[in-house]
Amino acid sequence: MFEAVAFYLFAFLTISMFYIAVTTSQALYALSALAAGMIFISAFFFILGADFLGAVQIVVYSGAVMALYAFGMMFFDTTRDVKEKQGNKAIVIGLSVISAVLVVLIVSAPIIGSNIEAFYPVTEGAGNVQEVGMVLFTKYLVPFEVAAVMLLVAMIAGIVLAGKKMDLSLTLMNEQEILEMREESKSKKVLP
Amino acid sequence: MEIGLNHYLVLSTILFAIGLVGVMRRKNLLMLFFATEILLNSVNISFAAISHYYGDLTGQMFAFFVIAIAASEVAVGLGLLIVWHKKHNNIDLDSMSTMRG
Amino acid sequence: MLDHILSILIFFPALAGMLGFVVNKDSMRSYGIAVAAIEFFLALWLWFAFDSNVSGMQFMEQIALVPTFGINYIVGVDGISLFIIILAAFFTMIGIASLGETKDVKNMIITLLFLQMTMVGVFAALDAIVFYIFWELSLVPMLYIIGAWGGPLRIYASVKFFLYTFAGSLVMLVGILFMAYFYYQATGQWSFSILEWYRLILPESFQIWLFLAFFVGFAIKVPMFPFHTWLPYAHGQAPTIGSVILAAILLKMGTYAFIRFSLPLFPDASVYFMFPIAVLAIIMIIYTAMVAYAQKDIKQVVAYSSVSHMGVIILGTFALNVEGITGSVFLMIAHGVVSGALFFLVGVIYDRRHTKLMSEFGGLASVMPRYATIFGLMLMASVGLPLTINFVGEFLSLLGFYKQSHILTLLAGIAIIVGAIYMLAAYKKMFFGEITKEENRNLPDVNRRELFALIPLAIITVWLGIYPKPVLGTINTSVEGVVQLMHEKAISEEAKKRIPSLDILINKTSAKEAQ
Amino acid sequence: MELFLYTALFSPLVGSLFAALFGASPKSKIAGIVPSILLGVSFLSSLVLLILVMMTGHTIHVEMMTWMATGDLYIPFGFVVDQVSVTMMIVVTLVSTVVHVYAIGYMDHDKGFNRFFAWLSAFVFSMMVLVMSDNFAGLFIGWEGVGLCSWGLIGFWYKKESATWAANEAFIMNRIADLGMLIGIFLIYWNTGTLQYEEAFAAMPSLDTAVLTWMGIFLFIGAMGKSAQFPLHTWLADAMEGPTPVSALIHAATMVTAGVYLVVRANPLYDLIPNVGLFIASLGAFVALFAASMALVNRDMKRVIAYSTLSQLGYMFAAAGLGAYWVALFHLMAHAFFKALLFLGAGNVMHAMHDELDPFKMGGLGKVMKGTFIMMTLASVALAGIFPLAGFFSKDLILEVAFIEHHFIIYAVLLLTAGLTAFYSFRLVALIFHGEDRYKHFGIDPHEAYRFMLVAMSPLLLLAVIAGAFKMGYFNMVTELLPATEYHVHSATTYWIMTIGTQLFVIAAIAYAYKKYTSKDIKVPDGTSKMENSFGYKLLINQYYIPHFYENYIVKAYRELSEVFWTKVDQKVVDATVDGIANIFYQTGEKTRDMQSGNLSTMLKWMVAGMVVLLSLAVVFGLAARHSGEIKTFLSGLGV
Repeated sequence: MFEAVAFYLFAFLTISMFYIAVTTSQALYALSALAAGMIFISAFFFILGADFLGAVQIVVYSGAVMALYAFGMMFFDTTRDVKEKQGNKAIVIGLSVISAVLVVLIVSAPIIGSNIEAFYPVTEGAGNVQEVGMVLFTKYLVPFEVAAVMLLVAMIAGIVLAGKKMDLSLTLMNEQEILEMREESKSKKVLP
Repeated sequence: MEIGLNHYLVLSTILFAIGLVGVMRRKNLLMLFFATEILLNSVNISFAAISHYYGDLTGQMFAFFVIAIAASEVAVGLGLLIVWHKKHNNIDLDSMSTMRG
Repeated sequence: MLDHILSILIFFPALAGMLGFVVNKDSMRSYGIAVAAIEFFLALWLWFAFDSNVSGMQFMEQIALVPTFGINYIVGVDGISLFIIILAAFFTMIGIASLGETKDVKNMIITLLFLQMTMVGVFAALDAIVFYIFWELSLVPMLYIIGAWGGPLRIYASVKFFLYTFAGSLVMLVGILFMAYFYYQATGQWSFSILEWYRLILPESFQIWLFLAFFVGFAIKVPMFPFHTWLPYAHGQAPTIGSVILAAILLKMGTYAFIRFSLPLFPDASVYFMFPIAVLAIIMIIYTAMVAYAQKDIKQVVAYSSVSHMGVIILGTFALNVEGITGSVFLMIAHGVVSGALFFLVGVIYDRRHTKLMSEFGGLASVMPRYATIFGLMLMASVGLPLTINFVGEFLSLLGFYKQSHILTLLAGIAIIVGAIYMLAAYKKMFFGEITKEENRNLPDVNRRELFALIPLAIITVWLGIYPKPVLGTINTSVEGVVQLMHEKAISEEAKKRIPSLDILINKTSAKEAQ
Repeated sequence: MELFLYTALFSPLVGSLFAALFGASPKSKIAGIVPSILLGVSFLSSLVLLILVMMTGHTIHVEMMTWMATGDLYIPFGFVVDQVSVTMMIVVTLVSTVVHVYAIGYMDHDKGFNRFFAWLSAFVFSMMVLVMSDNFAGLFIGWEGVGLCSWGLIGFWYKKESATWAANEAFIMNRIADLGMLIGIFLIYWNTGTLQYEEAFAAMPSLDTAVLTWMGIFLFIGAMGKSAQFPLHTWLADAMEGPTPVSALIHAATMVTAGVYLVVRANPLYDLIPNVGLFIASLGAFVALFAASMALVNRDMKRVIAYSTLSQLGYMFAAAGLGAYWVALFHLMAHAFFKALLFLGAGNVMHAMHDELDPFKMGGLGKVMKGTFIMMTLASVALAGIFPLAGFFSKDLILEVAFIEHHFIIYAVLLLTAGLTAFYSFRLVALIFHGEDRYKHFGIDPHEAYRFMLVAMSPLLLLAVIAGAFKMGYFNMVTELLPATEYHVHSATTYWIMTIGTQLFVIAAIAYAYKKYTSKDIKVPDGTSKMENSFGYKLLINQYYIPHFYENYIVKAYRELSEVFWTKVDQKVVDATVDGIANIFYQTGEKTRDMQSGNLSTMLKWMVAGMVVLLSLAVVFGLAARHSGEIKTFLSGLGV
């Protein structure tokens, strides 16, 4: 009973948060809604007994990713409304609904129809974190390491990409210099 | 009322659809990234659910990797976004049409 | 050297062509002639060394390319391919030698030498993949020749030529792959060797589908009605040398491939499709002959006539008996010589007047008597007069098919009537009557360079018409092998009946049943 | 003996090649003289062979070399000199020698003198191949060869539109027939396994009658073309566009008789199928009358003689069809002599009249051209079949054959034709040589031909007169090969009544012709007289409207159909389909180009759309795989 109540509650919360995230025209609202949605999702993980995953979800998403977004947004002018030209809403929603229905069909059909054997069954008497650790560092060791390298690469890439001209400090420049730089960068806009 | 796998799958699908709507509807690149996160998360839910209902940890493993990928994607993507913004002073999708065939 | 003569024949022109890039522009012409002449004499040597009493392949070479999939570089000649190879070498030689004032002679000669590689390669290849590679490669130099040296519509014509034939050969490629797959299913080994494939007996339903796949590729190349429309454009726009090689050699690839692939691999399907193809061939003969009659451009007349004659070749091939197939192989050579010569002749007048419209000529017989004489000879050969090279082939082809169907042969025989109609009408328009145009009054007769190409062709036309034995005998030996093989492989009663047994001893290989 | 055979065969070829060497150079007498001499040599060799065959009764058979050999087919260049072929050889070489010598004079002023002799000798060579070959393929070589030379010679004056047109017409008409011949040859090969005469004929009696009938019909179609039998007859009259020696040699004496020769040669075949023989005879009789009727009114001297040739060919076929092969061959021989003579005489007249052909514009030439006058008159008498000239022995014999074989309709037709023949022959003679000198109105000053031309013609004259004397010798010779049926009317009374009656009938026709056409009232017809407006006259002068019909309903139809095939079918249907298919791809590319707007948002939408498609496919195939059994039963229920 508790499970059902929790499920429906968090389902409602997640859906509404995400709905706000994709519909609002305020970037900050979207960001906040997304962050909230992420945390609500972790609730499902807890319900499902994947405690470790839930923790990671909160840490990575709400902590790291959202922080990253927040920092990123500082580069942009987030105070103004996001103006978007809207195309045909019917197509957008129609396509989404159809694909959702199809996914449900596909995903539900064979799983119910056929018997899936557990490759890495949950070990009796061990906590979730332990189990995860065991599988992750035995069977999935190589992918794990690769993922680590990937994260490293991504980090460096992010720094390199975003960090150009980091040594320039607008606060240390006077107005004149800032204007010149703007002019310069405008004239450099050579992309066709 | 018992909550079964199908409930989670349906939820995941609804979230996925919302994500898709965002992907198609949003013209702001940042918002697009948000929508992508929603897509990834919806999948994560189903992974976790399947993992739970079948007593198999593979689903959770996958969810971990998805999170890892999402994180690196955000890092690189945001970097690119900043570069773009520096150059063009906007991050509007409609302004990017160099791939016109 | 004789052990590798085929590889030398294939790759020597290409290597020489590559060297040609560093040859000085002014000496390119003599360089080209020298290379082509060496190639031609090598080809003659091949003939000399060829044992005409052996029906199988000779001068075989084998180098493994992709052993896991059974793809090997295998080449070899038999009586069927031998003469086409010689003809290819011959035409390249006289083509380069008689090359008129052309822009960019150097590139033209290099292109021709590459083309020669692909032509010899197609006729010598005994591995389906190698065959396919050469087959496709041959399109490229021709595309270049038409596209770079052609007439005003050359881009359209060359693209049409390329895409059309290419589309057909892709279907053929699918057929080749399936054939290899069936071979794998039957024997557990991959092989693309045609000779290995010969030993495979396929069920009739498989044969029919594979036959169709190969047929599309070959029929477009031939070109058979209704796939023929690329040809008039290609001929109409191509420079003289392009038309000559196209008509003389490239079209033969299709008919040759019918004999090399379709007949021995799919004897039952060949019998199954014999009558539909014969009907197509007859439509091709009569219809294109009539279209040729309606043409105003002499080159188009020759182009359509060449399609019409290809119909007879197809008919002879699908006679499925020794007389017919021998006749059709001989007619391939004959058609090569005659239509090649006719295109040369058209080129002669085009060089002088820069028009190909027949209405621009008239009364040329008195201005250019030698030209008129050679044209007349080739005209008569084209019409199929006895004692010219074409007659032997046409006679045997029709004779062969008569065994299969009387009525269809009667219809196909209309070829000799309609052929005479358009050819004589064209000749009359060009050569007879009073001279109507002032420009024609002082046209110079054929010069020495042109005679260099035309005289040998005229001699061959008459020589092989009177004494075809040296060629016919060699072809006959190999064709007997093919027919015997077909008879032994045939499954259905109908096919056994249609394909005669020759009771000759060929090295019988135990045929393996497919599942 | 082979030496003589090869000499007879190849010396015309040598002559032709010799003349061809001078082909492009200006006229030189030597290009005419050498081929003539070589033909003389050929004639002498043939004569030696004739004597040999006659004396010893042996035939000479040589095989020069293989021509085609493949599968079971074996065709050599083989030549045979037997009683039949030697007769033909004599006729061919004799007439052509005469014509060659004559042509040296006739073509004297022509620019294409050398070319003419090259063609003419080539023709003789082809004709020799035709008659000497020992197999059907060799016959076909000659058959086509004479067709080619005939094309070259009819269109000899290639600047004349009508000449080249006639040449092409002749060639194409012959080709139509050659197709029949070719099919006949195929039939023979596939049924007897050989093309050699002897073996093929030996194998024939064991074959099915239906097959034999088809063989006979197809071979005869070939013969019909070459011998210009109805309905392929129109080319012969048009072929008169060629130089007159050509008409004499090719279109009277030799080539057109090749059809008769074929039927005679294939006598073992035609003996087995009397029905086809009867058809041949009936057609021959019909053509005899049909052609003679057209000759009655024609106003072109050479055409009249051409129709007369046609008519006589009809006689020959009538005889051959009734099984009297030797009679046909004999008439062929006699006809060759007097008809060639007639043509050469006509050539003299043409020269004298500056190529004027209308006999109504001549008249009274007998005074100026005595030699020609005598020759043509005698030739006409021979043609009419008056005793004791050649025509009497050969032509009346055919009438008797028809009578004895109880084909009275054929007999009656042939008898009527005999009268018509006499009438039109002498109409011509009367118009040309008698009556008023109408040519004076046209300012022409006629003159007799060169003397050597007349001398050259004299052997023909001699033979036209005395050929009948050889009848028994000839009979004894050829019946070693041909069926030796003697044709004698059983009762002497009937015989005499018939013979004398025929003679009287013919003489009456001659007299009528003379009476009608020597009168002083003869004027050049101008289309106003009553007769000229009568239906019958119009029908005849327009050759029963057959050329008209061919031109309008076959030639034009063919041309228009060709045009339609090209502009409509080939360009609008076949090629347009191909281009259409290419265009589908092209247009698809053009249209879908908009998809690649470069707008990421749009592309994302397309991505989702593609995903939907793929997902639906996954669903469909998933369902199909699960329910494959039921689908199969459903489909088989539909009959797929």
